[in-house]
Amino acid sequence: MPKPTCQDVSVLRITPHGPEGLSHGLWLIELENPGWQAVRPGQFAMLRPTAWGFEPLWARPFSICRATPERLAFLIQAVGRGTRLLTGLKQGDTVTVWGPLGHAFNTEPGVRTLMLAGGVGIAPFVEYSAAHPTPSNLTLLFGHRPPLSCYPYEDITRLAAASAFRETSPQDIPLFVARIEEAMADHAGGLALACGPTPFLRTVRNAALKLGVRCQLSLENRMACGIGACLGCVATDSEGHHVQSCTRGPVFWANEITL
Amino acid sequence: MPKPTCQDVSVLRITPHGPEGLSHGLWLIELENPGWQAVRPGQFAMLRPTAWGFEPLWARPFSICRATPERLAFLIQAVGRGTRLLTGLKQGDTVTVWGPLGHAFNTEPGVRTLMLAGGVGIAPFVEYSAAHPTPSNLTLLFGHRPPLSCYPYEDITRLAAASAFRETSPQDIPLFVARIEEAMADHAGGLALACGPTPFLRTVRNAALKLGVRCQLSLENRMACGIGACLGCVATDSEGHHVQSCTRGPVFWANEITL
Amino acid sequence: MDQSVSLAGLNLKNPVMTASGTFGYGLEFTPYGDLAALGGIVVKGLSLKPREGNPMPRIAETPSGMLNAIGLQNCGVERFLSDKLPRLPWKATPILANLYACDPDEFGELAGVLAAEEGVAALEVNISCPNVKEGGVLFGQDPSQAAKVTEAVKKRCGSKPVMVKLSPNVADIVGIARAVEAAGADCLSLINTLTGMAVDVRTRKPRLANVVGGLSGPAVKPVALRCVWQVSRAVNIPVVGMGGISSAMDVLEFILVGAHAVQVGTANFTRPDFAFRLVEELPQVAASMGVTDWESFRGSLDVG
Amino acid sequence: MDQSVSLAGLNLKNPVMTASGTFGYGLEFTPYGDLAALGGIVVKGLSLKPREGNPMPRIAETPSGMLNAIGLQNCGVERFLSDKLPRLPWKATPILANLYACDPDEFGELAGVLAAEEGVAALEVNISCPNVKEGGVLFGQDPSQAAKVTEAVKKRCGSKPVMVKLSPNVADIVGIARAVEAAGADCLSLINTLTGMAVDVRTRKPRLANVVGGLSGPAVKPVALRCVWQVSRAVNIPVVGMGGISSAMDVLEFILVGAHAVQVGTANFTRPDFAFRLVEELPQVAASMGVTDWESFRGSLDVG
Ligand SMILES: Cc1cc2nc3c(=O)[nH]c(=O)nc-3n(C[C@H](O)[C@H](O)[C@H](O)COP(=O)(O)OP(=O)(O)OC[C@H]3O[C@@H](n4cnc5c(N)ncnc54)[C@H](O)[C@@H]3O)c2cc1C
Ligand SMILES: Cc1cc2nc3c(=O)[nH]c(=O)nc-3n(C[C@H](O)[C@H](O)[C@H](O)COP(=O)(O)OP(=O)(O)OC[C@H]3O[C@@H](n4cnc5c(N)ncnc54)[C@H](O)[C@@H]3O)c2cc1C
Ligand SMILES: Cc1cc2nc3c(=O)[nH]c(=O)nc-3n(C[C@H](O)[C@H](O)[C@H](O)COP(=O)(O)O)c2cc1C
Ligand SMILES: Cc1cc2nc3c(=O)[nH]c(=O)nc-3n(C[C@H](O)[C@H](O)[C@H](O)COP(=O)(O)O)c2cc1C
Ligand code: FES
Ligand code: FES
Repeated sequence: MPKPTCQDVSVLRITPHGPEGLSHGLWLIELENPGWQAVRPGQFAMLRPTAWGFEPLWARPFSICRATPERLAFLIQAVGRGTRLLTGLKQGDTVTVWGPLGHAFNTEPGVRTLMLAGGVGIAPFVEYSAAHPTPSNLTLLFGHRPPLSCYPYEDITRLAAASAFRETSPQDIPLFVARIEEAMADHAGGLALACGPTPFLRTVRNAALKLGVRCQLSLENRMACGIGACLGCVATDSEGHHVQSCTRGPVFWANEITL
Repeated sequence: MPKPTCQDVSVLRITPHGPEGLSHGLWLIELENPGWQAVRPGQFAMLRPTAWGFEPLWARPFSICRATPERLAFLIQAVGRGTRLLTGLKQGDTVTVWGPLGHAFNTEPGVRTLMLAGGVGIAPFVEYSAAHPTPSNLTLLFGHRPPLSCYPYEDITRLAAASAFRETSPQDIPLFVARIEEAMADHAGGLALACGPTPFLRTVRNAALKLGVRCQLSLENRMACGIGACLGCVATDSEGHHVQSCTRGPVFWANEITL
Repeated sequence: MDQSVSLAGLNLKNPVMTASGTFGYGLEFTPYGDLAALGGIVVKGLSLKPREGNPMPRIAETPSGMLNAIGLQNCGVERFLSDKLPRLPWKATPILANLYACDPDEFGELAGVLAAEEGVAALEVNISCPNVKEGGVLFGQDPSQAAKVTEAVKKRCGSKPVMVKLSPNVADIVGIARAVEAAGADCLSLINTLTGMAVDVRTRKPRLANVVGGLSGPAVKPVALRCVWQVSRAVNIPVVGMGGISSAMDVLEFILVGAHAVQVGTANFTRPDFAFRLVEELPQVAASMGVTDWESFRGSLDVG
Repeated sequence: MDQSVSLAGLNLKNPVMTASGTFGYGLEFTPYGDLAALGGIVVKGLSLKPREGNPMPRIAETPSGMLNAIGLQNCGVERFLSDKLPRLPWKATPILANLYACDPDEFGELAGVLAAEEGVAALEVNISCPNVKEGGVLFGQDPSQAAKVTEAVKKRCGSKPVMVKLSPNVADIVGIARAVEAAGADCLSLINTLTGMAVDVRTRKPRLANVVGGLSGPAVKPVALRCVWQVSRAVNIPVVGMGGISSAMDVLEFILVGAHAVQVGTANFTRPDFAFRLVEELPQVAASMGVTDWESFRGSLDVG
């Protein structure tokens, strides 16, 4: 695995994702690629505008949505102070970025693979589908609240089978859970990969254990350093040990951690 | 005296002052006038970009350089963190501003009046000359280091007699002191007004006391509140009492304070 | 919802007071809002005789905070009573006098003078000022000294409630709080400033003439919340929380950990209408957080 | 100028070390710079047995700072010595072990194990951790307890220097410092974190599962500078300063008030190459401030 680096790079492009991205706070940020050669899908980077003095203090972690030799793209949802400041950046602004970090999703070319994404959790699957040698083995199930155009859904449907489920009210949740279980059942003997909010990951994990599907989850724990040093991001493994989700994850086998 | 107010207003225009303003960090910032009717020359305002979270914490005080019913203009020199952030504002940004604050310079229409300005200390004399009923009684002596075009010097020469002294090395200081004393001697029986850095004010004060010229000084003490509440800005009056320079000044009679 | 709070016999329109030393004598703020809209006003620390305070410089900005070493400059109790108090809306909103003295007897004497005034609603006893040589924070670091000062004030305060203001510069703030409660305090306020320092490498001098000063502002909020939480669980008298409050959400945080009311300090310097705006915003922010009454919300922190 | 510093028998290339708990076991940072370029590396607090630490959440951002309640999660001294230390460049730069234990005897035992290792240059004794139930900060708040721990460690440390790390959560840090000096400490480091708290009004829960945690980062720098200034004037052993250092100028501030060396903590989280960049920038910034040697600059604060 090539070494991660920490560098200051420029914002090449920053736009709301799709016509309704602005009102739903979903942005695509493209940065100069600081020379990262081998980004593996599911890995993430820590981003911190260089102009932030020390307030806020921490960088924020984001999945690498797309990596080309020239640029790194991130799909960012403005949910709090840090993401609001990040999505307010302008082209040409400088961002300190370190990565690529953490463990990636497994790529098993010959295996039918189900991608389960909740909201911005779709981000890593863009790179995953693009880098996969046999995308015909891939299926995406995407749960979302803002309109589909706010997400890079089409970047995936171009390559892989996909279906989307829009949640508009709490009553929709059991329906979505049923869809997840159905899709998982359909992938018995295959591989399931999930990225999204923790309640969603819990659902996926339960279904995977129940149905015996091999399954990886990408956790979204709060992080300060992103490199295993602060111990602020730990998950609990199946033996009750605390393991850093930044370095031992963010992608874990569903049966190896508790949620 | 009309009541001061505190309001959020827009930046109407922000530009370096003159062709060399950018490299010397001298800026003219024009804000919407929040309805201040009767600004008196020598008064100041506290400015704080509304987007500053609480870092930095304090607003910064600036002399009102020009006030029209539509706009307030400030001449700002970027010298530290706060002024660098302020001069980085863009048109349309919001600034919280309170004022007009403090005591103004005396305007004595029939009296020959000498304006002594050091550097950005020229700011209040722009409004002073413009508002003076008999500018023919006014004379400006201006000491500066950056080029003259970085300052609104011409706005004053249009109305009043003026001369400028550029300090390029420490050896120039005694020459400037001599010019100050000469000008003061020439205004015996008149009025002298000074605004600039503290060492400059000290020189002026000494000359005024020696020559017996009635003289007012505008102090530049560090301020947190600008309204007399924090007691962080005090000057020492001739009886040894601490008086707020924001409310009892910033303009003081030279013989009423120590420096 | 009803914003009012009753605090050791005082009726506050709302839980937001202004903190001593950050709101002058109140009058400085009249152009920027209606003083009578505030829950209460604590005026600048008063001493028996006028004090000139410390030499300059007295204030310095720090990351998300500030240091001050004003040294209790004040006009003295006499001039406060003759010149300032009559102009304050003391019939419409409680005016609290903040007391500073060099020994328990002097505290008692000062309390007697102030408590006798109709316009003074309550006394706040500052046993925690880090910026004066004599007494100051030392009273606030020793439980028995703190108790002595409290007793001296209680003896002379008539029917006026006595609020004692605690220092965070201690190993065990609960111990001090209990000592002061046992000595008869009606109410506690906390925190005063943390002792800190700033220096200028260029000049090799301290940024405050007094060398050390008191740290306040958002930077200290985590320490303040911890102190209020610890103390409010340990005593049976109400607690007024402060330290870094700079939004309506911050007010709710202090009430959530157990405060009856709060004081806003350093934030008043970020804009002079700060406290007035906060009072206006609070009902709506409280409602949006599902707060239906102060009583049930206060101290409802769920620690599992 | 010569950047090196001698500290209680250690030779540091430069005065910049990394602080315990903020630099992992050092190895996490190898991709981002040359560990051997640092003045020293203090590793995460070690205990005799591995510890899982506190439940999640363990960290929270605060204004210009952060709270942590990691609870001394660590791999235990054995695994540190077998897996981590051999991979660290201990011949090129001093590696300091940070010790945590529940009583003086256990501190002594741990000190014995660590001091026997060639790769451990010195011991830093953590008597000031606010995030564990047993012992922790309590040792650091009581002069006689602090002295006992120091003595226990000194008895077992062989020729290795012992640095004792002090808590700012006390009324009189000088008293603790003197007690620890008298008990034989070779050096002091300060400050550890201030006890603080953060809450979430929406969920009505603390932001840390442990409820309280330790405050660090630029917010606490004024408190740290004050402590270092007070302590370094009062003791005859060298002092290592820390608390909120986030620039080369901050390093100079700590040396100006009396520190021999410094540790960089929370700032390592703002970018993993932070400490390496700081070491690179320091000579030039020092020169621009007219510093010609550490010896004459140290403690040269002009307090008039
Ligand atoms: C490995 C990983 C990959 C991620 N990928 C993406 C992505 O591709 N796109 C995207 O929009 N978001 C992603 N997130 C979530 C993103 O990091 C958070 O939304 C962001 O940190 C929130 O910061 P804030 O200041 O806006 O929110 P606030 O809620 O104001 O932040 C408060 C604190 O909590 C932390 N925090 C809050 N929510 C989260 C969260 N869900 N995860 C981690 N830390 C949190 C922040 O660091 C901050 O310190 C990812 C998180 C992780 C761990
Ligand atoms: C009544 C008055 C009128 C002024 N008018 C003008 C003007 O028209 N144009 C202009 O460019 N400047 C003016 N100044 C000075 C201006 O306020 C300072 O240059 C500015 O506050 C520096 O802030 P900073 O953060 O950039 O500097 P820093 O040095 O980084 O600030 C550090 C701290 O010191 C304070 N400070 C530093 N220097 C001064 C100073 N000279 N005066 C007051 N506070 C200071 C700041 O508030 C800040 O908190 C005036 C000052 C006063 C008191
Ligand atoms: C400039 C200044 C002056 C102060 N003067 C006093 C005082 O006279 N008496 C007192 O009890 N507290 C005084 N304080 C402390 C405040 O009342 C308050 O306890 C402290 O600042 C913490 O609150 P904050 O962070 O909201 O400012 C002063 C604080 C500041 C910043
Ligand atoms: C996440 C975290 C973990 C820490 N763990 C330890 C520790 O194990 N032992 C210790 O002595 N100090 C520990 N500290 C305290 C730091 O070493 C340092 O004393 C403190 O953070 C102040 O410095 P700073 O403001 O530069 O971070 C920890 C601090 C943080 C932020
Ligand atoms: S984020 Fe610091 S250890 Fe994982
Ligand atoms: S600036 Fe606050 S009293 Fe003058």
